[in-house]
Amino acid sequence: MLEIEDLRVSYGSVEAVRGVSARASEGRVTLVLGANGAGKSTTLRAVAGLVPVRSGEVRLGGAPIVGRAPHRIVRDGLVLVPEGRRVFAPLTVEENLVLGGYTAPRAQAQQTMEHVYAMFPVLRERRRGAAGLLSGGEQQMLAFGRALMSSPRVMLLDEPSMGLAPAMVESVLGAVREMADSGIALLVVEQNAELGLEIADDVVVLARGEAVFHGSAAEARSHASVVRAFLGDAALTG
Amino acid sequence: TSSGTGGSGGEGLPGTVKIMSIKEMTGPVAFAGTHSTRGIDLAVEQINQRKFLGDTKLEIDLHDSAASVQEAASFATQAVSDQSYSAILGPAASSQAAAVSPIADKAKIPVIYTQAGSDGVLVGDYTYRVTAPASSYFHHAGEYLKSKGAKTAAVLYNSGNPTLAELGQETVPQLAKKYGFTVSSSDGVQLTAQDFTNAGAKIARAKPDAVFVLLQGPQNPAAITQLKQNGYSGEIVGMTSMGAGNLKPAGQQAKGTVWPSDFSPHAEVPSVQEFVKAYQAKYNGELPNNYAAEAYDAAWFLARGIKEAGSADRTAIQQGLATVAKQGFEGAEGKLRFEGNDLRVEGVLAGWDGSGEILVSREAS
Amino acid sequence: MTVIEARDVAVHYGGIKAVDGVDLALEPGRICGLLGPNGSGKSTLLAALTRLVPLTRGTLLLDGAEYQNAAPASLARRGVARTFQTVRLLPDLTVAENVRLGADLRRRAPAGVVDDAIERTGLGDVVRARPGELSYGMSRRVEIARALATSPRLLLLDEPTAGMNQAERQEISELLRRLRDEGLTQLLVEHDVQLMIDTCDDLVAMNFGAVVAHGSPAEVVTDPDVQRAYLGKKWRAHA
Amino acid sequence: MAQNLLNALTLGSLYLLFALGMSLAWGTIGILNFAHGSIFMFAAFTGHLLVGQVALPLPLVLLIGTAVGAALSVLAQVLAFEPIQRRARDHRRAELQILVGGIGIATIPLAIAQHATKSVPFGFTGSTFQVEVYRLGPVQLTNVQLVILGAAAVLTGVLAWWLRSARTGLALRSIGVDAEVATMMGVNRRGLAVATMAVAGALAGIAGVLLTYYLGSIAAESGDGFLIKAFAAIVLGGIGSIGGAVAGAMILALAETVVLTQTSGMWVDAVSFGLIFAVLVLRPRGLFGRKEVRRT
Amino acid sequence: MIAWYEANVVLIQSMFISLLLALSIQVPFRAGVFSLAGIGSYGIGAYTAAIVTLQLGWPPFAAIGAGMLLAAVIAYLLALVLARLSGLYLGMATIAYSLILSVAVINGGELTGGAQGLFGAVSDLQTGHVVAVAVAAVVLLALSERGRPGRWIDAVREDPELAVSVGVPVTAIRQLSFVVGGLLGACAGAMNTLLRTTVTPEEVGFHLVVLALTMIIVGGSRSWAGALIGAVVFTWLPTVLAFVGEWQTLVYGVVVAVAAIFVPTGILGLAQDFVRRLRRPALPGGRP
Ligand SMILES: Nc1ncnc2c1ncn2[C@@H]1O[C@H](COP(=O)(O)OP(=O)(O)OP(=O)(O)O)[C@@H](O)[C@H]1O
Ligand SMILES: Nc1ncnc2c1ncn2[C@@H]1O[C@H](COP(=O)(O)OP(=O)(O)OP(=O)(O)O)[C@@H](O)[C@H]1O
Ligand SMILES: CC(C)C[C@H](N)C(=O)O
Ligand SMILES: [Mg+2]
Ligand SMILES: [Mg+2]
Repeated sequence: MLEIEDLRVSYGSVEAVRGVSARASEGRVTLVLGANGAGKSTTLRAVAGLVPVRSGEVRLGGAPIVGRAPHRIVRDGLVLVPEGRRVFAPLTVEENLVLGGYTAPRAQAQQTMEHVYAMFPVLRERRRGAAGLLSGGEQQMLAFGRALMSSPRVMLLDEPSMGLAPAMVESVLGAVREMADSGIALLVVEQNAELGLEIADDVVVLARGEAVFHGSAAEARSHASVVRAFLGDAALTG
Repeated sequence: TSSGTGGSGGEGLPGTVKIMSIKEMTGPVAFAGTHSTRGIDLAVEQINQRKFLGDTKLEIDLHDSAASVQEAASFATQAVSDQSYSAILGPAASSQAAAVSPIADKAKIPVIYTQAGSDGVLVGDYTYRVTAPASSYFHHAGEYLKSKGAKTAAVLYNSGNPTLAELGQETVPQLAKKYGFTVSSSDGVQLTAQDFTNAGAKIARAKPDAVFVLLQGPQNPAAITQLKQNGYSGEIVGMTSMGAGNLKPAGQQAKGTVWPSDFSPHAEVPSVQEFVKAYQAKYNGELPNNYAAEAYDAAWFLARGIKEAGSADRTAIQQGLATVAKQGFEGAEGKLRFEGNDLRVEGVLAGWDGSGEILVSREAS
Repeated sequence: MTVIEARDVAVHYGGIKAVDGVDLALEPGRICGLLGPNGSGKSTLLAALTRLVPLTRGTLLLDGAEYQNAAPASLARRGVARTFQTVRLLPDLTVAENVRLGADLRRRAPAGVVDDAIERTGLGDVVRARPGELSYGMSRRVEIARALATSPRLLLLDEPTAGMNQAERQEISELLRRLRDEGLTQLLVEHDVQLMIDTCDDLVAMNFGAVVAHGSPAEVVTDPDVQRAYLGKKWRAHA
Repeated sequence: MAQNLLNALTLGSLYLLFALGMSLAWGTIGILNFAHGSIFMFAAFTGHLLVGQVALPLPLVLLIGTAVGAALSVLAQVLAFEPIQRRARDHRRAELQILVGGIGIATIPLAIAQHATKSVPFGFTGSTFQVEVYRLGPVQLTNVQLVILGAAAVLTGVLAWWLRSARTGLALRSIGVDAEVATMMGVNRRGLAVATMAVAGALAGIAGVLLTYYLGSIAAESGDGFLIKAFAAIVLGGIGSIGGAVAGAMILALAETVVLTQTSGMWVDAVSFGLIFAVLVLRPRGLFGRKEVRRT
Repeated sequence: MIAWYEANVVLIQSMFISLLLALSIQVPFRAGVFSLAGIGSYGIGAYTAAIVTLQLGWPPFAAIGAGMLLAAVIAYLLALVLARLSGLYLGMATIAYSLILSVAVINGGELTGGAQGLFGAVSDLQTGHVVAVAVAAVVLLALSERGRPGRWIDAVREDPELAVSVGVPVTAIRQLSFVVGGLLGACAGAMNTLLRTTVTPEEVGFHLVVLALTMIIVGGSRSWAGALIGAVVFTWLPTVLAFVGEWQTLVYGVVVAVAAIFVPTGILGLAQDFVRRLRRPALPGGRP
C-alpha cells in the first residue's frame, strides 16, 4: 500500500533522515521505533507531504506521491496523526471531528463520528466545548478520532498513546489493531514498545536517520539491541 | 548670509538666477501643486522671453514635497545651504509652509507662498504670501446674499483646515453682522469627513435662506448632493475650494452655487485676460484656475523683486520684494496690493452653472 | 512539616469540576506520584498549586504559610519550579538560553547551575540549537532542565517523559531519584505505572477531580478503585 | 428621529459592506488586509472611468466594481499575503508582516488614482442611474439607500450562513487556527484562501461603488478614512464574528449620527473612538469576540 | 561633508526623531504589548513642549522633560486601564487613544491653536542634543536586550504564563514597556516641535501609526537595531526615490510591500541570519 524507498530529508544543512525504507501494507501494523531525534517524526511528515523530500520515493498504492500537495495526499487516502496532538484549539470538539471528515462523504463521516464518540465517550460529553480546553489525554483522543474521520486507507500515527492513561493506551492500540484487521495499512511510531509490539506485525528501527533494523514483530522481540533499547533490561533477563 | 550668489555676486545680475520651487506635485493636495507649477512655468517663460531681467534668466528648480512636512522642510534647508539658490517658491499646505518659514527666516532667504493660509506662515520680513486671505474678499458673498434678500444662513465648515475653520468661525459671523443676516446654525466637520447625509438633512430641514459650504475639494460635491437630495433649495455659497473642477461630480445639482474667489478666468480685467490667453495658448486651451493664477503672480512678484534689487543676493531680493510690495502691481488676479507681506485682491464672485465655472460678476451687488 | 499542601482545593469551569476538593501534602525530600485517568484533574491541580488558575475554593500552604492569594511569580522565587505537559520553550532562544531563563530568577545564580542542568538532562549536544530544531523528546528535556536551573526546593513535573522510549525514561527516572536524594521534593504526574512505582515514594490517585487513593506505590496500584478506573489489563493481572 | 435612524442604518450598512470583506479574511484565514480601502476606492474609480466612456446602468457598474475588487484582492493574496504566510514561522508574526505588506500595496492603486485625478473627486455622473427620493411620511429615502440596505442585509446573511453551516466555512476557520494541520485534514488551503480573498475583494468593490453612488462622489483618499472605521467596527464587535461586525458597524454609525445631529461634527471621531475605547476596557475581546482558548 | 550636513540637516534630525518614535512602538512590541500609544505620546510631547515654551518660556530640556513626564503618567494609567487587553484589541484601543488626542488638539482652542496648531516655539535645541538623546536611549535599550533582562522580555512576549512560572514579573514589565514607550514617543514629539518651532494637528495624526509600524516591521521589530534601520531607510527613501518623480509614492509602496514579503524578520533579521549561518557549523544530529 505505502512504500517508502531510500527517503532522505534535510532541514537546511541538517540531514534528519538519511535513506530510510519502510512499507505499510493492507491489514498490517508497522511499528517504527527509535530514540529521540532518530527521525521518526520527520519520516512521517515527509510522507504526508509536510516537509520537502530531498530524494527517494514514496508510493501510495503504486503511485508516487513525493511533491504532491498535502491536501491531495489526504484525498488519496493517507492521513497523519501528528506528534503533539495539534487539535484546533478554538474550535469545538465536534468541529474538529467534522474537519477530520472533510474529504469523506457526509453520511460516512456521520457514521464514523458515532463510532469515535462510542470509543471516547468523554468527547461526546464535551462536543460543544473548545478542543483547546480538554486535558492533554483528551486532546490525544480527539486527534486520533479526528484522523479516523477521513476513513483512510493508510494511516500514519506519531505516538498515538502519548499522554494517555494505561487503560486508554490499550484501547487506542486495540483500535489500531482492529483497523488493521479491517484492511487499513498503518505505520505507527510508538514509544511504548512493549504494547506496540503486541499489536505490530512488522518493525522498523531508526537510529540517527537510518533504518537499522527491519523485521517481524517476533524477530524484534528477540533482537537483543532492540530489546535493550526499547523494552528495558528487565525484559532481556526475564 | 548676505554674501553674494550665483557667480558674479555684488552689483549686477548673473547669467541665471536660480529659484527653488517646493510644491506638492503628488499626494492629496497635488491639485494645488500641479496647477501652481503650470502658472510658474508660464510666468518664467514670459519673464525670460521678454528679457524682463535683461540677459539674466530665471531658472526654477522644482521639488516635490509630496504631502510631507519633513520633505518640505528638508528642501528648504537644501535651498538655504546651497548658495546658488536666491529664493524659494513655497508649498501650498499650511503645515508644510509653517515648517519652511522659520528655516528661511533664520537663514534670510526670501520665500513666496501661494495658498498656505495659516497664521504661522508669515513670520518675518523674508516670507511673503501671494494668495489673499479668503476673508479679505469674502464681502462678495455678503453682497450677493444681501442682493438675494437672505435673512438666515447656515454654516457647514471643515474645522480641521485652518483657512476653512477661520472662515466658518470668524469671517461668516462678521459678514452676517455687516450684511444683515443671521447665522442660524454652524456645524464643523472633521478634516476627512465624507458622509454629509446628516449634516445635509439637518440643514435642509431648517430651511435657511443660504448655506455656507466651506469644505475641502472632495467634500464639496458630496455635501451639495446631500443638501439637494434632502430638498434644500436656497443659496449655496462656498469658497475657492469649489473651483478647479471639484464640483464636476455634483453636476447639475450644484448649479447656482457661488463662491468668492481671488480669481476668475472670465473677469473682464485686461491683466487677467492677458494671463488667461497666454495660459490657454500654452496649455491647449485649458482655462487656468486660481492656483495657477496665484502662482503666476508669485513668480512675477519675485521677478519684479529681483529686477528692483538688480542682484541675485538674497537680502537684496528681499528688499526688492518689499519695494514691489509697497507699490503693488497688476497680475493674473487683477490689481494686487500688499498689506505687509500678505496679498490683498479685489476678488470676484465665481459660480457653477451645472457644467462649468462662470463669473457671477459684481452686478448683483 | 510539609513543603506544600492543598486543603479542600477546587477548580471549577462552569459545570466542569476539574478539581473538586483535593487534599494533598508533600513531605520534604520525597517524590510523590500523581496518577489518574485522562481528565481527572492532575494538570489542573498543578496549575492551582502554582497559582496559574484561580481557585474556586480551598487553601494552599507553602512551608505552612497560606499562599492562595500570592502572585504566581513569587512562587518561583520561593523555590517552586514546574514543567508543563505541553512543551513551552522560547523559540528565538537557544537551548542553553532557554535553560538560563530558569536561572535568571536569582540575581546571583549559583555558578554552574545551567551547565549542570544541561548536563544532567543530556542536552550537551544541542545547547546551541533552537527549539524548533529539536525532536519532541529533546524538547521535553529542555523543560526539565529549565526547571532545574531555578535551583528549586520543590519540583512539579507534568508528564516529563512523554514521548520518550523505555531506555530514555529510565534515564529520567534515575535523574529524579538522584535529585530526590539531594533533597529535592517532587510531585510527578505520569501515566507510566512501572516508572511511577520505580520512582515514587508515595502515590496519589485521582479520579473526577478528587483523590481516590493514596499511600505507598504498592498500595495504590492494588487499590481496586484505581485498578478499575485507571490501570490497563497488564496491571490488573498483577493484582 | 426616524430619519436619523434611517441615515444611521445606511451609514452602518456602508461600514458593514466594507468591513464584511475585511472581517471575513481576517477572522478566517488570518489576513488583515490594509489594502482593502485602496481596493474599495479603485473599484469605484474603475467604474468612474468606464462610466465616463459609456453610460452604464447601476447593476453593470456594480458588477464591474465587484470584478475589479475581487481581482485586485486576489492579486494581493497571490503576490503578497500567500508568500508572507508561507514564509512566516507562526501566525502572530505573519499578522504584522501582512498588515505592513497591505499598507505598501495600498499605495499602488492610490498613487495611480491620485495621478489620474489629481485628487479631484470623481463620481458616476455618466451613469444612467438617477437618484430618486421617496417620501414616506416624515421619512425620506432614496433608491440608493434602498440598494445599500438591501445589499448589506442579503450579503451579510449569506456570508453568516455560509460560515456557520457550510463545511467550507469551518475549513476556512481551521486555516486561521493552524494552516498546516488544516491541510492534513485535506483542506486545500491555497485555493480556499484565494477564494476567500476574492469574496472579500468583491465585497470591497460593491461597497466602493455603492458609496460613490450614495455620496455622489469620492476621492482617491476616501478609502483610507473607511479603513480605520471598518477596522474599528470589527474590533468593536469582536474579531472573527460576522454578528460582531454587524453590531460594530451599526453602533459606530449610530454613535456618529447622534454626535452629528446633536452636537458639532468636530468631535465625531473623539466620541466614536472614545466609545470603542470604553467598550474594549469593559470587554477586552469586543462585544462578541470569542474568548481566547488558553489553559495551562 | 559640512555642506552636505547643512543641506540635509532636517533629514538628519528627522532620522533621529523617527528612531525615537519607532522605538516608542518597538519597546512595547518586544514585550508582546501591541500598544501604539507611543503615537499619542508623540502628540502629547509635541504639544506640551510647544505650550510650555510659548506660554511659560521654559528652556528646551525642561519643555521636553515636561512632555515626557506627562506622557509617562498617562501611559502608566493606560497600562492600568488596558491591562486585560492584548493583540490587535490593544492595538485598536491605543490607536483610539491617539486619534482622540488628535481630535482634542484640533478642538483645543487657544491652548493648542486649533487647526492652525502652534508656531513660534523657538528654542536653542541643537541637532547635537537630539543625537545625544537618541544615542543615550539606544544604549539603554541595547542593554535591556541582552542577558537576563533580554530573556525576561522575550519570555513575557512569547509565553507570559511560562514567564510567571520561572519568576518573571510579567505585569511590571508590561507596565514598564508602556511607560518607556510613552517617554520615547513624547521625547520624539517634543524635540520635533522645538526643532521645527511649530506643531500642527496634521502632524500628530494616524499617518504616524503607519510610519512607525512600517519602520519597525521593515527594519525588524525584535531589536533597537531594527528600529534604527527602519528610521534610516524611511527617512532617506523619499530622497533616494526623488528621481522617479511623480511615481515616488508608488515605488515607496512597492518597496514596503516587497520588504514585508521577502524579509520576514526585517532587514535586521536578514543580517542576523546571514551572520549566524557564517558562524555556526551544522548542528550535530540527534542523540544516539
Ligand atoms: N525544523 C527542524 N529544523 C532543524 N532540525 C530539525 C527540525 N525538526 C527536526 N530536526 C532534527 O531532525 C532530527 C530528527 O527529528 P525528529 O523529530 O524526526 O525525531 P524523532 O525521531 O521524531 O524524535 P522524538 O522521539 O523525540 O520525537 C533531530 O535531530 C532534530 O533535531
Ligand atoms: N480551562 C478549562 N476550561 C474548561 N475545562 C477545563 C479547563 N481546564 C481543564 N478542564 C477540564 O478539566 C478536566 C481536568 O483536566 P486536566 O488537564 O487537569 O486533566 P489531567 O488529569 O491532567 O488529564 P491528562 O492526563 O489527560 O493530562 C478535563 O476534563 C478538562 O477538559
Ligand atoms: C492647498 C490647500 C489645501 C492649502 C490650504 N488652503 C491651506 O492653507 O493649508
Ligand atoms: Mg517525534
Ligand atoms: Mg494533564
